[in-house]
Amino acid sequence: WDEPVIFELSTPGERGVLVTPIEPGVRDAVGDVVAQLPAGLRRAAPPALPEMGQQRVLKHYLRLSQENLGADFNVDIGQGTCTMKYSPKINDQLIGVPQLTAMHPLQDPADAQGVLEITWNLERMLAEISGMAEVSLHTQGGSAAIWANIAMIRAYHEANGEGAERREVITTIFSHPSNAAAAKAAGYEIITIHPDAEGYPDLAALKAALSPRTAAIMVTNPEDTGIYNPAIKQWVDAAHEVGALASYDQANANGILGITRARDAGFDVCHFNLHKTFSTPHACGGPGAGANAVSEALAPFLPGPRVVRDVAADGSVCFDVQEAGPLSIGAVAPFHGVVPNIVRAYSWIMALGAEGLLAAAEIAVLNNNYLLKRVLEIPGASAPYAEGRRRIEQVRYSWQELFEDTGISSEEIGIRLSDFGMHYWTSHHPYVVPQPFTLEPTESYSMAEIDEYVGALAEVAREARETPEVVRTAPHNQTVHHTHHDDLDDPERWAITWRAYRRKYPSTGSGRRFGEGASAAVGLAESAA
Amino acid sequence: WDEPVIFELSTPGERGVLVTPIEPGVRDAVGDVVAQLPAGLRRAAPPALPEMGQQRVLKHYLRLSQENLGADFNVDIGQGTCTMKYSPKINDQLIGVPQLTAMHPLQDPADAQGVLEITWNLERMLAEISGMAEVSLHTQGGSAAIWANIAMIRAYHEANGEGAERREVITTIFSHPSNAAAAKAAGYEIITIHPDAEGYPDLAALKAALSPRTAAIMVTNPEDTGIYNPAIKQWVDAAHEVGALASYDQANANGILGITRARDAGFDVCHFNLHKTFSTPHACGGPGAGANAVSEALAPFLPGPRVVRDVAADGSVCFDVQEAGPLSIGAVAPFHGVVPNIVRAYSWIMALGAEGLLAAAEIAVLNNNYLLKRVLEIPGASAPYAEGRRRIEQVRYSWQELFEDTGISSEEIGIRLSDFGMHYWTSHHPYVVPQPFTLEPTESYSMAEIDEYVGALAEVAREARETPEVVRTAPHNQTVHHTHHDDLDDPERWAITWRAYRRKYPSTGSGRRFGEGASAAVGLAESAA
Amino acid sequence: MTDSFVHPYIPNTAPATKQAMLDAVGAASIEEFYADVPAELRLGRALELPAPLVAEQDLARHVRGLLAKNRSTDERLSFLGHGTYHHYVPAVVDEVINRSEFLTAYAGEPYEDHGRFQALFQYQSLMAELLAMDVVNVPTYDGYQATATGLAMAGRITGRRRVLVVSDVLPAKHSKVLDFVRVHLDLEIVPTVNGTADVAGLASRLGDDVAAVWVETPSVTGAVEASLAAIADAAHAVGAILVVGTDPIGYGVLTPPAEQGADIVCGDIQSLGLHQWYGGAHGGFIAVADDPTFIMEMPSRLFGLATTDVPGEVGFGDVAYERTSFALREEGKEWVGTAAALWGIAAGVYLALMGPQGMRELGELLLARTRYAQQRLAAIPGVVLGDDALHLREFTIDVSGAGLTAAGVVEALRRDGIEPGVPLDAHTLAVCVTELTSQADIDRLAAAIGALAEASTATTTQETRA
Amino acid sequence: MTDSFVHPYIPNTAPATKQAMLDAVGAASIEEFYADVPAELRLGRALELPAPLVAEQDLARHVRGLLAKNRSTDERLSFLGHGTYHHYVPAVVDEVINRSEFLTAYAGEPYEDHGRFQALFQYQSLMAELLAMDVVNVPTYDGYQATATGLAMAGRITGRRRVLVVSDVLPAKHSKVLDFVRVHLDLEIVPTVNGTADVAGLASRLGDDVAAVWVETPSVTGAVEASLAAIADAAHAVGAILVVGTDPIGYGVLTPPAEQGADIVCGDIQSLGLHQWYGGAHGGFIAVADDPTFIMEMPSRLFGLATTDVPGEVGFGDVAYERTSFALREEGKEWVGTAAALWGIAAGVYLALMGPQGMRELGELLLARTRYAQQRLAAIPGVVLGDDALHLREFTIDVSGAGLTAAGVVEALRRDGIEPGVPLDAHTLAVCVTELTSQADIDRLAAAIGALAEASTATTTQETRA
Repeated sequence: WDEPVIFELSTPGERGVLVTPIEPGVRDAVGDVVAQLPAGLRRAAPPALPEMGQQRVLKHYLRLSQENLGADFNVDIGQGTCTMKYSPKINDQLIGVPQLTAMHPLQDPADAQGVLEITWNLERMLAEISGMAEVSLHTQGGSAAIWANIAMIRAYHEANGEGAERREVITTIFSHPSNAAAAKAAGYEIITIHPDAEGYPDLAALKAALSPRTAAIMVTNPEDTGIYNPAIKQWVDAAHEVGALASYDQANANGILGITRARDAGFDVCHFNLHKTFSTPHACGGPGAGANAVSEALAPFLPGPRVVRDVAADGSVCFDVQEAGPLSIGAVAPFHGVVPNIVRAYSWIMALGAEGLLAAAEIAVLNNNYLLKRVLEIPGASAPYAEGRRRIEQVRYSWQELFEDTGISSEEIGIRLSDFGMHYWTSHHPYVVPQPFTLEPTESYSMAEIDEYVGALAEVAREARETPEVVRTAPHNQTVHHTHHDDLDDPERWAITWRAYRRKYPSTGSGRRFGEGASAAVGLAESAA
Repeated sequence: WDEPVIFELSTPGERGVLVTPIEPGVRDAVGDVVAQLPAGLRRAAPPALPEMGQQRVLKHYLRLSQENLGADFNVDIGQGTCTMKYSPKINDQLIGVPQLTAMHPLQDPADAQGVLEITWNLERMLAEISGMAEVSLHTQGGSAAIWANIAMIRAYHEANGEGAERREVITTIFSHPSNAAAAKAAGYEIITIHPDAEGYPDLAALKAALSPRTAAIMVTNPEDTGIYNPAIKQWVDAAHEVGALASYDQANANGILGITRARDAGFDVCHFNLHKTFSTPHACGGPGAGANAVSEALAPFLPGPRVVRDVAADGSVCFDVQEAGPLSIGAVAPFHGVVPNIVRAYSWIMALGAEGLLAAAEIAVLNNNYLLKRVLEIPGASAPYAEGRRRIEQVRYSWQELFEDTGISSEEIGIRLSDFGMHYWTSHHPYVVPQPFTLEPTESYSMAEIDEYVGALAEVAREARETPEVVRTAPHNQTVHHTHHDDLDDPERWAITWRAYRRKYPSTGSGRRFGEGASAAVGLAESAA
Repeated sequence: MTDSFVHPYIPNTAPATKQAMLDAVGAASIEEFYADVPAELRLGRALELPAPLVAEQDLARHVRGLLAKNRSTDERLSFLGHGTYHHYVPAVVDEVINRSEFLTAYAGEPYEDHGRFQALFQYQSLMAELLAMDVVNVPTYDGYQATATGLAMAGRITGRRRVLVVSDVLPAKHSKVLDFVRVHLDLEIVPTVNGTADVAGLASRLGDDVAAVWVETPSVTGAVEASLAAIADAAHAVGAILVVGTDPIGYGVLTPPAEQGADIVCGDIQSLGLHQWYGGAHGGFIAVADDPTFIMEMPSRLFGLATTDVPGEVGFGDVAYERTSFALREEGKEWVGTAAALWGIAAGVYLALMGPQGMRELGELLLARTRYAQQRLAAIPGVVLGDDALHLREFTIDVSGAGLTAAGVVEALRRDGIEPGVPLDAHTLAVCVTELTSQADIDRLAAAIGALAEASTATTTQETRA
Repeated sequence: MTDSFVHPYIPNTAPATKQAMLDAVGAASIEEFYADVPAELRLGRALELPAPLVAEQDLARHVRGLLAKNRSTDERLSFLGHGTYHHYVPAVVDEVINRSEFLTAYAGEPYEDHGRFQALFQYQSLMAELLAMDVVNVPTYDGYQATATGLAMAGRITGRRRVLVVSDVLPAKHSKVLDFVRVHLDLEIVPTVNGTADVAGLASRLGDDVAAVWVETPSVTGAVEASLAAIADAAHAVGAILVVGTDPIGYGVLTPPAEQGADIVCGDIQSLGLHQWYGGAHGGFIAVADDPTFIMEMPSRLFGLATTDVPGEVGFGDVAYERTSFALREEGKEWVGTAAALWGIAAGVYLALMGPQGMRELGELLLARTRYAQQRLAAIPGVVLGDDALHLREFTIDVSGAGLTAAGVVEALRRDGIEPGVPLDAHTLAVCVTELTSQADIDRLAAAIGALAEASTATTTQETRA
């Protein structure tokens, strides 16, 4: 499809959906409420939203959807660290009912027993999976959960009178950048530890960095390299020795479910992403859902409100909502968190059980090591660090050798890969691993699919050597062509909304072809996805 | 996508969905029921269904869906006579609830008051729309409704003792072929009337054909040409004069809703397609739904069971199910018809009301006459018959002139049109109109969309003159290429199932490339829709 | 319509557009387009319909309010079958058939509608594996139609009129079949013995004027025909065609009719991934061998594989299109039209998800649950099973020995939220169990009927004493 | 896992595949891959979790059974707002966001994810029209976070610490904002007068150390701030930034804050096409002018238009990516991560369906219904409105004059299936009406509270007499 920007589809007078009329009885009672508005409060000109019939709105967005590559469509193992696993359709079907969509969070808890029970049960299941004492499901994403981690740590130190001294947070370069960023937002100085030569987290460097000024260490494990820190308990112990807390970014715990637990390594707080390890869909970038799990000592600092389970004298069980206590960091989000994803994650765990979670972890790791072997067979690809050792659930690879041979960058290879119906991402900046790409097959893809993906990767690598121009000028089979990034970094040229675009580019000549009559008719000729 | 046939995706041992286990208590009580089966009844080898994980099944069918051009995606005005109108999403949403999907038809009617009330209401609304006395919603498609029409006519004549003499049914060549075919299946001889020189149904020819042997006339009006028979009442009167009944194929009544009614022209029986005029989706070719509307005289012959409305002495209303009466043709289908579509059609009418139905008809006709004007501007296109006159809701056009100029057939143009994200169909055989194509814009498409469609049509016509090879070798932008029909008409070569294909083409060489390893990786390169 | 009427479903009700289009075609008003409709046929008034609910929220509230009056089998414990069955529908099935691309498509060419052709070809192929036959049609309306057509095909192939019906058939199905074929065929009933075919009785009525023998398995009572091979031999001996009406749900464990000699196998696919829909979601299949004699008598579309301009690529298309009424009008075989394609796609997705192992386990589960329910109900004093046949999913009980009527049991149990089954006659109740009927559900039914029987017996005893 | 464990979600649990992969990598068992996990950290036992429901039908029954314990606002008459609102969600919105392509996508490039980039750019653009501002972010988590970030931006831009809070703020939102900004900013409350800002009081506290003035409109009580222009002038006079937290639902008829001088406008999009979801579906927007000073302080992603290699074609991409924590870790602005993109797409579809006319009509309807509800409730003897401000959707009543408590009203009306509102203090009840609250619904509420008041007064009178 060559679908215009929606504003170009407007036709005056068309309607997409009608609003229920004001009842005569209401109108008689209140009069013309718009006319009664004070002049300053009455909008002068209507908002310039498009005017479109219902089917045209639908068609527009359905066509856009077909121009998007969902995880349900490709072998989505290229978004490493993101844990793109199968989000079961039954879970979407189960939540799409008025008993959930039409619930208001301040209804009588007696009318909300189902959703409260599910929330409470999921908290308990995640407590068992993490080994922690208490769990909160309030946050809407992994980074928000990281924020809650550091907010609780901050509150803990303040409650102990150490808030002023403990001003530093230590993390590692292969931990998710939000650990550094959220701690910074909470007012901390950040110390970043780089790995040793083998790619393992450097315990000596940590010990050198720790001090009474340390509020916490905040680390991922396995790190984005897929390397598990075998000295993780020593890390935690070292932090504890200086009075710091240890926070574990378990956004992606997919490789170690049922294998090892945060609390068993001594961590005080950790979080999971329900949209990674626990299968809720990534939704184009949210809503996800975070789960914060904490030790007994940190439990009073959890955000509120909390779901509690009451057992009456007669043994009957009922669930209730309790406001946050005095030590709580308070609200971190409206009400109880991303309820649709809470129910999805609960359903996913219930479909698998203990043996299923273990199977998910083990197969994810098997898939990853199988993929590692296959990728390393491609000339020009490498997996820096920990040579010859197994990885857990993902690997950060490098095209450095291919780049040196051909000048084709990892980013260019990724773009060309999209022409094969696959994709990958490189990694977070900075590119500590040169020309990086990060793959994580999870447990959801079959051996045949992994082979298919590696086949496409090998083909692009071959092209990079034999027909580099094909790679360099990619994409060739997408709805849109190579896009110029310089437009996006220049305040004079960027256009963040259609409104700004029309203002900055008043002539139709510059950079647009929309509205050229039959242009949309080229349709399928450029269709993708 | 280059998606294999599903059997090629099988991996031994994978499971798509699990079956609930037999309870130990049941197993203890009954033993091994499979082992207990008599040898002749115990299946020897399991069916060779594919073995696939759930996500792979899903991905396969989602990809296939993207290779299909739904009415929601294109300007679907090319399937003339099919009334491709917008099927509102709210109606799909309303029906997808257990209160409908999980209802069993033999439940206590007291537990089915909602669905019975909707059914009864829709019958009454269609009675008003047709002017008829009674309506049945049993049939699952338009042709099935035509069958019910002729079955009632047959029963009527038999009840009057005229079954043996009345052995002929008269139709017109521009009435839907199922009228001829169903009457033939009911045992009648078919007489087909061709139009006069102007394309209008030939009343003189009808009168010549009518006789005491005539059981019924079965006609469409407006016909597939979009021409309304102004003498329709004379046709009906002439039929009645010889004791025949008049059956009106109103599968597509879209242009005359609220304008004129079947009973007002004297018809004894008519049918609507809920999936045409009343907006239920076409579902790749069903389920649709038919509505049979009849006069008082034919009401006893309607199929059963019937939904009846009882008013109690206290004024309370309740709906009940009543078995077919003695004159009824009996069951034509299980239970009460295509319930999801009954509720959809009811919702559609309720969203529009009398004024909305009239608007649908009027705009459909406006759109059609606008389209007619625009198409006739394309060199090589014509609209045979009734020159200079307005049409109702569709037109059968001809590329005869273009064909004479270029040798490019209507079928070839239609195939090339698919490369533009549009399509059309030619018409039913025989091609009375040479090089036909049939367009029906309905009320659902905007002026801009109609212009877009005509633009694509004009572009292909231009190609036919300037670059005919491009048209002749189309499609160029589909997931599949020009397909060879001779394979499909030769019993030695045809393969109607994968099972038959494997038997007839045991070597993988002939006509297949599936299973070539990375072939599926070409993916987007050939993606369409 | 009035000029102020603008509706989301009808974009060109926007007044400016409407006027622009009228101007473009040189019409003063829409009225002009209706010049051919005689004045005396014009309605001349508004249709009398309920006031519309043009705001979607009002429509939604109205329809939801009506549907809220229903009490579904999620809220009632249902043992109802009798043609429509309560099987589990995996979520992926609904996801696929609710895809807008499939739901709203109709009749495109094999190019832009490649997905539809492939999905339906796969449906044919998956059913073919389950049925062990090489040819399956794109679905017709339902099992009634499929069987009617199957018998009509037999009549056309043999040129004979007599059809011997050797099983107990669902009455509504019999009604449909009879009305459909009666011009061409005569149905003769050969009464069953102990639930299944009377093979000896059949033999005595067979002759070279018999077009077909019609077996239903499972029958209306759920009885599985055990003598199919013998029936096939007898039919074939006189040149008759064996038409088997069936529900494919059991063929993960049961021998498919084709392997026992059936020539035409037909039935309904509702059990394979379709919800109950108040009986409103049926599709019919007709399966035959890869034999032109049979295939050329099929009215439905048949999608087949074909080569394309690209060597090695597989395309799809209509097999032997010239059979159809689309091509030949009344000279085609019966007719073809919009029927049940989407339900066919659903059944295909269902079979792909279930796989061989799933269909096997399901078949076993149904046999086990059926047997268990038979045992539990037959253990109630005065309640006896209707016959000794092997049953799949459905079976009958006779409650007369407990002093009960079938209607009475239904009426009483409905008060407890149980639909115990379908009365077939005064004392016979047809009970249905599926994978959604748990052991506990069956126990609950048995307890409820047991209590009724006990109460009835007590009353009777008391009356006898009095 | 055991070898017999095969699960539909995990294809390579198929034993033969698992073995083939182990062989390919030369591992004796999966255990090898965990060599780096020290033995003392190994769990060494199965997790203690409930027995799984591996058959989808069993899972579905279980979860549906739990959810059936809920009684939704379809079954209860709800006047609850207070942060989560009950608006009508058109079916097309759900259709679009439930498309598998959108639901399951994540973070592809602007090529293969062109649709996502365009849909979110359009969301930004549609919101921009409604808000009359040139820049809107890809949604952050919710209105709480949006406002917290908006204030933090003001702090970073001005380098000052003081924030003057001149409206009544939802307590939970205040809690979140406070904890988020307290390291960098000090919140000072300027008490409201008669429901809205005390402009004079604000003026007396403004100074050149003020980073921002924070207005909420509508406030927690639903009061629309009438003095926004004056507040803007006062703030700007001292170099402070005006941050307005708002719900965009009313801007079809109400003047958007930007046109009254607001610098940063932020809030929640739940009202625009998202169901209530028990409070679990929120998204936050932050809108600013096209000014790098503001834009470079935004943490969220911003999608913009860009040219491509094809002249005339428009592509999409990240604007000023180097702001973000993805690029700069702790040197980025706050952080960016998975937030609420799909809800943004939903809000975009909603606004496209509503159009200017729909948003206008909706705004008018909400004003009218709010006013009507105020009239009806204030007509009850002893019940008075909380203030005289203009209200949109929410307002408060004081029930003390009728001898009632807010909690008492809630408790009593819940027994009739009515949720009358949210108690803000002992005697104040916040009542919310939307387009889904009909006149009849409001009348029902008024009658119920009226009856309570009457009973209470009667009791009091009686007690007084006694």
